[in-house]
Amino acid sequence: MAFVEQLIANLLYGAILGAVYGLATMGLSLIFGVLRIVNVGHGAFIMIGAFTAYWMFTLYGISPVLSLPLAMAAGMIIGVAVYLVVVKRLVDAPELATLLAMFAIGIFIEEAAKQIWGANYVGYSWEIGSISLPFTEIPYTKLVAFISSILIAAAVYVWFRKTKLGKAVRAVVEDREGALTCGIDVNKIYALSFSLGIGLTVLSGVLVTLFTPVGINAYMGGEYTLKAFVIAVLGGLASPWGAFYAGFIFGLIENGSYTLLGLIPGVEPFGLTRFVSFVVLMLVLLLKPTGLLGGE
Amino acid sequence: MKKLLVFVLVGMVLFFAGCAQQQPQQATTPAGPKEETLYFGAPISLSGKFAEEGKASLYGMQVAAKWINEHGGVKVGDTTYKIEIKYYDDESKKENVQSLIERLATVDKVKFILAPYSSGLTLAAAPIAEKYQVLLNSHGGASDYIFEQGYYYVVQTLSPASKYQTGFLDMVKKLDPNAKRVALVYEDGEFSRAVHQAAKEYAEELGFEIVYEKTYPAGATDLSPILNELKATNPDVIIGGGHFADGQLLAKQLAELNINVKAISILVAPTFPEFYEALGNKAEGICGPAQWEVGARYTPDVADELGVEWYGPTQDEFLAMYKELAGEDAVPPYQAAEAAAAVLSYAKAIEKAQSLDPAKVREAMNGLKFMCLYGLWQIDPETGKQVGHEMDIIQWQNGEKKIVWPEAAATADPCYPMPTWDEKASGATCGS
Amino acid sequence: MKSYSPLITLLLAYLIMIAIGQSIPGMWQPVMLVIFYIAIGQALNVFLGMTGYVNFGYVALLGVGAYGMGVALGYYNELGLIPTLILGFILAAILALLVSAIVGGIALRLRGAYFAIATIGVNEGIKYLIMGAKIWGGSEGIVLSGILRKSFGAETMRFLSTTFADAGVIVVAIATGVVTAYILNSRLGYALIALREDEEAAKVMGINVTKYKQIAFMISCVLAGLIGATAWTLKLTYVFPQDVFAINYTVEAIVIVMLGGAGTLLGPLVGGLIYALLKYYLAIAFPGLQLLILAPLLIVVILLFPEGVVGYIAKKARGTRLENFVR
Amino acid sequence: MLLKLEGVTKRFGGLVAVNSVDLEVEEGEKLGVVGPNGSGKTTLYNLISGVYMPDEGRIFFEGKEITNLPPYDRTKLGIARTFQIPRPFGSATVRENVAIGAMFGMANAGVDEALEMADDMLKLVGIYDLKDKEAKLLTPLEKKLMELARALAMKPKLLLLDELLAGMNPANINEILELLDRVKKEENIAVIAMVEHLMHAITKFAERVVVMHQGMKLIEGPTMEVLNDPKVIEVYLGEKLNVG
Repeated sequence: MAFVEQLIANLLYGAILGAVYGLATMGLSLIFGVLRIVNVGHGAFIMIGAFTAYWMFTLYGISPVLSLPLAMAAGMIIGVAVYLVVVKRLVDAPELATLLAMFAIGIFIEEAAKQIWGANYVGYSWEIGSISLPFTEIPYTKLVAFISSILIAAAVYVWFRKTKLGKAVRAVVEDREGALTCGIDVNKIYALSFSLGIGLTVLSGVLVTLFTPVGINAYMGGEYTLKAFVIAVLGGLASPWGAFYAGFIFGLIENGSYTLLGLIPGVEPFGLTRFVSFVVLMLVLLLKPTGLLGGE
Repeated sequence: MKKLLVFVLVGMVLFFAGCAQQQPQQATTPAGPKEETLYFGAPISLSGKFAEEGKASLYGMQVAAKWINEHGGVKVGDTTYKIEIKYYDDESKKENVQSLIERLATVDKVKFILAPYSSGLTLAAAPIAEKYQVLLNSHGGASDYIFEQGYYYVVQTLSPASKYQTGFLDMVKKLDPNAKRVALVYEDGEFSRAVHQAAKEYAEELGFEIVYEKTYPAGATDLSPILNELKATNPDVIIGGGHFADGQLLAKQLAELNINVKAISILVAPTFPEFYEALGNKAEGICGPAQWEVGARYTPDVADELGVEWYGPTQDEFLAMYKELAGEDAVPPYQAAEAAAAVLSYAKAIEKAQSLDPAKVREAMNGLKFMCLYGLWQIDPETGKQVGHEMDIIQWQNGEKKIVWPEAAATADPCYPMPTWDEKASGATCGS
Repeated sequence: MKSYSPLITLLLAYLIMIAIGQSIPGMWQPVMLVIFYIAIGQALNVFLGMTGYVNFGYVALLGVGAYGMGVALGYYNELGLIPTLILGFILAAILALLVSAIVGGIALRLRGAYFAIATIGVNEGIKYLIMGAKIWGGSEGIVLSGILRKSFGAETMRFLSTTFADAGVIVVAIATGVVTAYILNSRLGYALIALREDEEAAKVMGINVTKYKQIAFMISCVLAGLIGATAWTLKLTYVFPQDVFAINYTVEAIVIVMLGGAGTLLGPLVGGLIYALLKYYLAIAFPGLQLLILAPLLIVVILLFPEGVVGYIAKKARGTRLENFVR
Repeated sequence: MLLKLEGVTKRFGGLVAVNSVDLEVEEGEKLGVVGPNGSGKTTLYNLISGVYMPDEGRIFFEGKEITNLPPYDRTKLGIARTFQIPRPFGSATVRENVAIGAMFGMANAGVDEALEMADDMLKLVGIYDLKDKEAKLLTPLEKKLMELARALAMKPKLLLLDELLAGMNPANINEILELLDRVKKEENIAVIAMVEHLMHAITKFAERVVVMHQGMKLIEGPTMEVLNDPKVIEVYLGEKLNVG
């Protein structure tokens, strides 16, 4: 039955895409959780990751998988730099001031990227074959993106649970005041979390290109910023884990609802999937204001 | 410390304001008998979503202006005018376009404006151009409806949206009368919708059967839901696309999902070299409509044969001059050629009118017909819509963009049916 | 002692701008650009500035306002010119009211950043509803100049899209300022200040915070709807969904409010002037580089004046004679 | 009967912060609530003012049930409070802070009227000179006085003072006590004052005292009697009570 087959195909793709979305949101949630900063420039950092993968592949033939640690490192360095130059001075400023600063940083990165790399839409072809299923084909690159997302999320999880630093960061997320009184060097944790958050975000840019290896451009991040925000709220905003799971759910909703919406005559089902995501967001907020997977 | 920062800040602001004031204020006061400078104004998208197209069109304009100046300028009476392009960045935003058009019309006293890129921005510019009664020549606003609003001062140099995909359908019909099943997959935006609505009507006229039609939202990063569905309808040809990113994605995912058809035509994206760079030989055989393409056979000789006047640089001259501006490896996309043609059409019309009065020049445009490297230029006197120019269909063959339609302009035979994705995966190209 | 004297400063500023626009050639559209930016800042300020809540879905309200006017002019123009325009303003206001009532009802239960990020979906949601369900022309939008020309004649159409639209934007902008001044001097304003500073304490002081937040939210949204109706639909003569639901306007409005000083009457005026003029002249002097230059400038301003320029000046002016005119 | 609590209980997770407390306050009464840190006093205040809703039990004000009424509606009925750690509306001026109390409290005044009332109240508590200062710039003591003015401006029937006197020197304390006395006589406000220590002040102020211990009401009765009760002394770990 075509309908069911298509639904399954869409859900499979949705799950893969969802994992990438999830990872692309973890950095946002981490930064918010620790520093209470809304990174409106989020997409610009994803774009840096995407270009990293592109240049490494085109110039040196380096597989995007190997670009992952590189992007993470580059992201963390950028993160520390942004923290020291701007964010550090604004930690105690009103929430809006930091929001505005992140916006300006995002614009700056985008415009600088445009000057350096041009306004072209570029892409790369990493051909490693695909799996043929009866109802669809799944390229291995997308599976690599899927598995890497899960592994990286798991690695971050382990880091948080098992290492001393990770525990300290978690303590700050869960109870800021408490962590302060426990003698944790909050400034250090802030710097670390910010750079880790940016690192994860840049890294997720590489994964994004594994899923969508074309359309890489200085302004490509905006789309991901919007999605990451919605996913972050679904996941409870301050929780990187919640964000990862919510990404999954978001991917499933976005792709899965297409098949159902296709049954309505006279509409554009693909466009409406975006509306459905919004309705789901509103419903979740109505029923559980702390997010689908939020604590409290 | 704080004071110093404030000081620096104020200083910067003043500096920028000062820079802004240093812009040449006078432009055209035709009095002397000798040489004067004539400014054509242009709001150009150098940042924002149309930055890529904007840059190419700016180079195109500058090349055309340079050629005109090197070839005697524009003569009105006994005055010779050198053309210069006065441009500002509109950031691809409608409010900026309106301000900049006014600035061009009043501060810079520009009478001839090259419209901004895209239909939306051209539409935003139109009321202001009309208010100041300056000409607005559209080289990037394709949508037909712009010219159905009754603006007198707005004319079009590029072919309208309704003509984009029709040539491809003609070609398929000629090559393979048995290919009947057409699938449409395109971006849900006003431009691509206009293109594909016209294409759909035209396809039905030609006797094609529309087996699938769906749109996807701008910015989509995964088209698999649509393409899984499309695959089941088993089409012969696919037409679709919208802009750059989604066009690349469409081709990429057609390949990934192993959807084989005899021919594909995608809007906008395939005309850029990055398309092939991004997709590799998966791009082989993919077609796309182009307003113009390197290798287009518009030459002074062709003009002679048709009995129309030739004006402007030949293609070789154009390519050489474009390289000087844009860099050694730069190959002009069609946005450059259509912008150049718009500049040439102004120059031609001004000479014909022997006046710098926009109303008289607009009058002169009605009867104007000439050929340049971009092709024929002729407008419908009533609406200002371009009727002379014809679209080309390009196809990627063996790593090169070839013109395959119309036959008269073709630089290669169409590669039809295109190789399957599996064939391409094992290295097949068109013409190998 | 109510104080409306800062309003004098505001009106004076508008007068000067209009005078500059009318007397210096080429300055009218830039002045309109500045006024547009001031207006979107001013309307956002009613909510963001006074409650401290960031409405990321702000542009959606400008968008539905634009649609309200667009639908009236595009589909109901046989009513005659004046009734159609009136209908347009009413539709713009009602649509904005409706959206803000629903969104506010759901999202205003959330605090601070949670609210901000929750509202970011609003804009996308409405855009894709219109496009996906093909409402009001779907992605093809509503193109008005031809319709207006046919219904009301070329002269009227030109008048509508230039003089009338500009006057409309100015009137809405000034009205937004007056509303702000009124709110600042009313019980509503005091309630908003209290809840911005400390929501829990405000509740105990007898302030029904949810109610007042919702009121401020709806006022801000309706004003935004009217700006959309005039500055976009009337002035540009078209409504495209991708155009009117462009998120950058939300961010620009936030930038303007923050630059000038949140919660102050004159903040959006100063913020709008700085932002729009900087951008305009940078675009002229350094085409293509203006955003690259603007971004670090913004960061410097934020670092210097985290409370905004007017916030900073108002603080310095406290106790001096200037005090009454800066707020 | 102005205020009546019946078996009011509030839990946080596994912790019972207030355990089945009954309490009655007469109109115009001056009641002291005493108890060591963590004894549930502040939670009790939060339950009365509506910051928390009780898990069990009922609360009545002037005979009307207010158990589940939100705090702002309770304020309108005539309940006002100060906070242990003052919570001024930081960026507003002192005068505006107090005016907000007058506007939204039981007084329900218009803006002009509220600003006038604010001036009166500021004069009453003696910080009129500070009226144009941003509230966040005040000293802790000034903030407390401002909070008192803000609460009084609400024209309440019941005033809850949370550690108002803590950190003040004896001269200040006497001034405040006199002030409260005067206000009480003029306006017939019932005042519940909560203290952790400062038993000296409570003897001067309260006619009746309730002692809280581990979320429960340990004892209640006339001030001197209660404070000399062995149980109370035990609660304070043998701490010598500074009584009279």
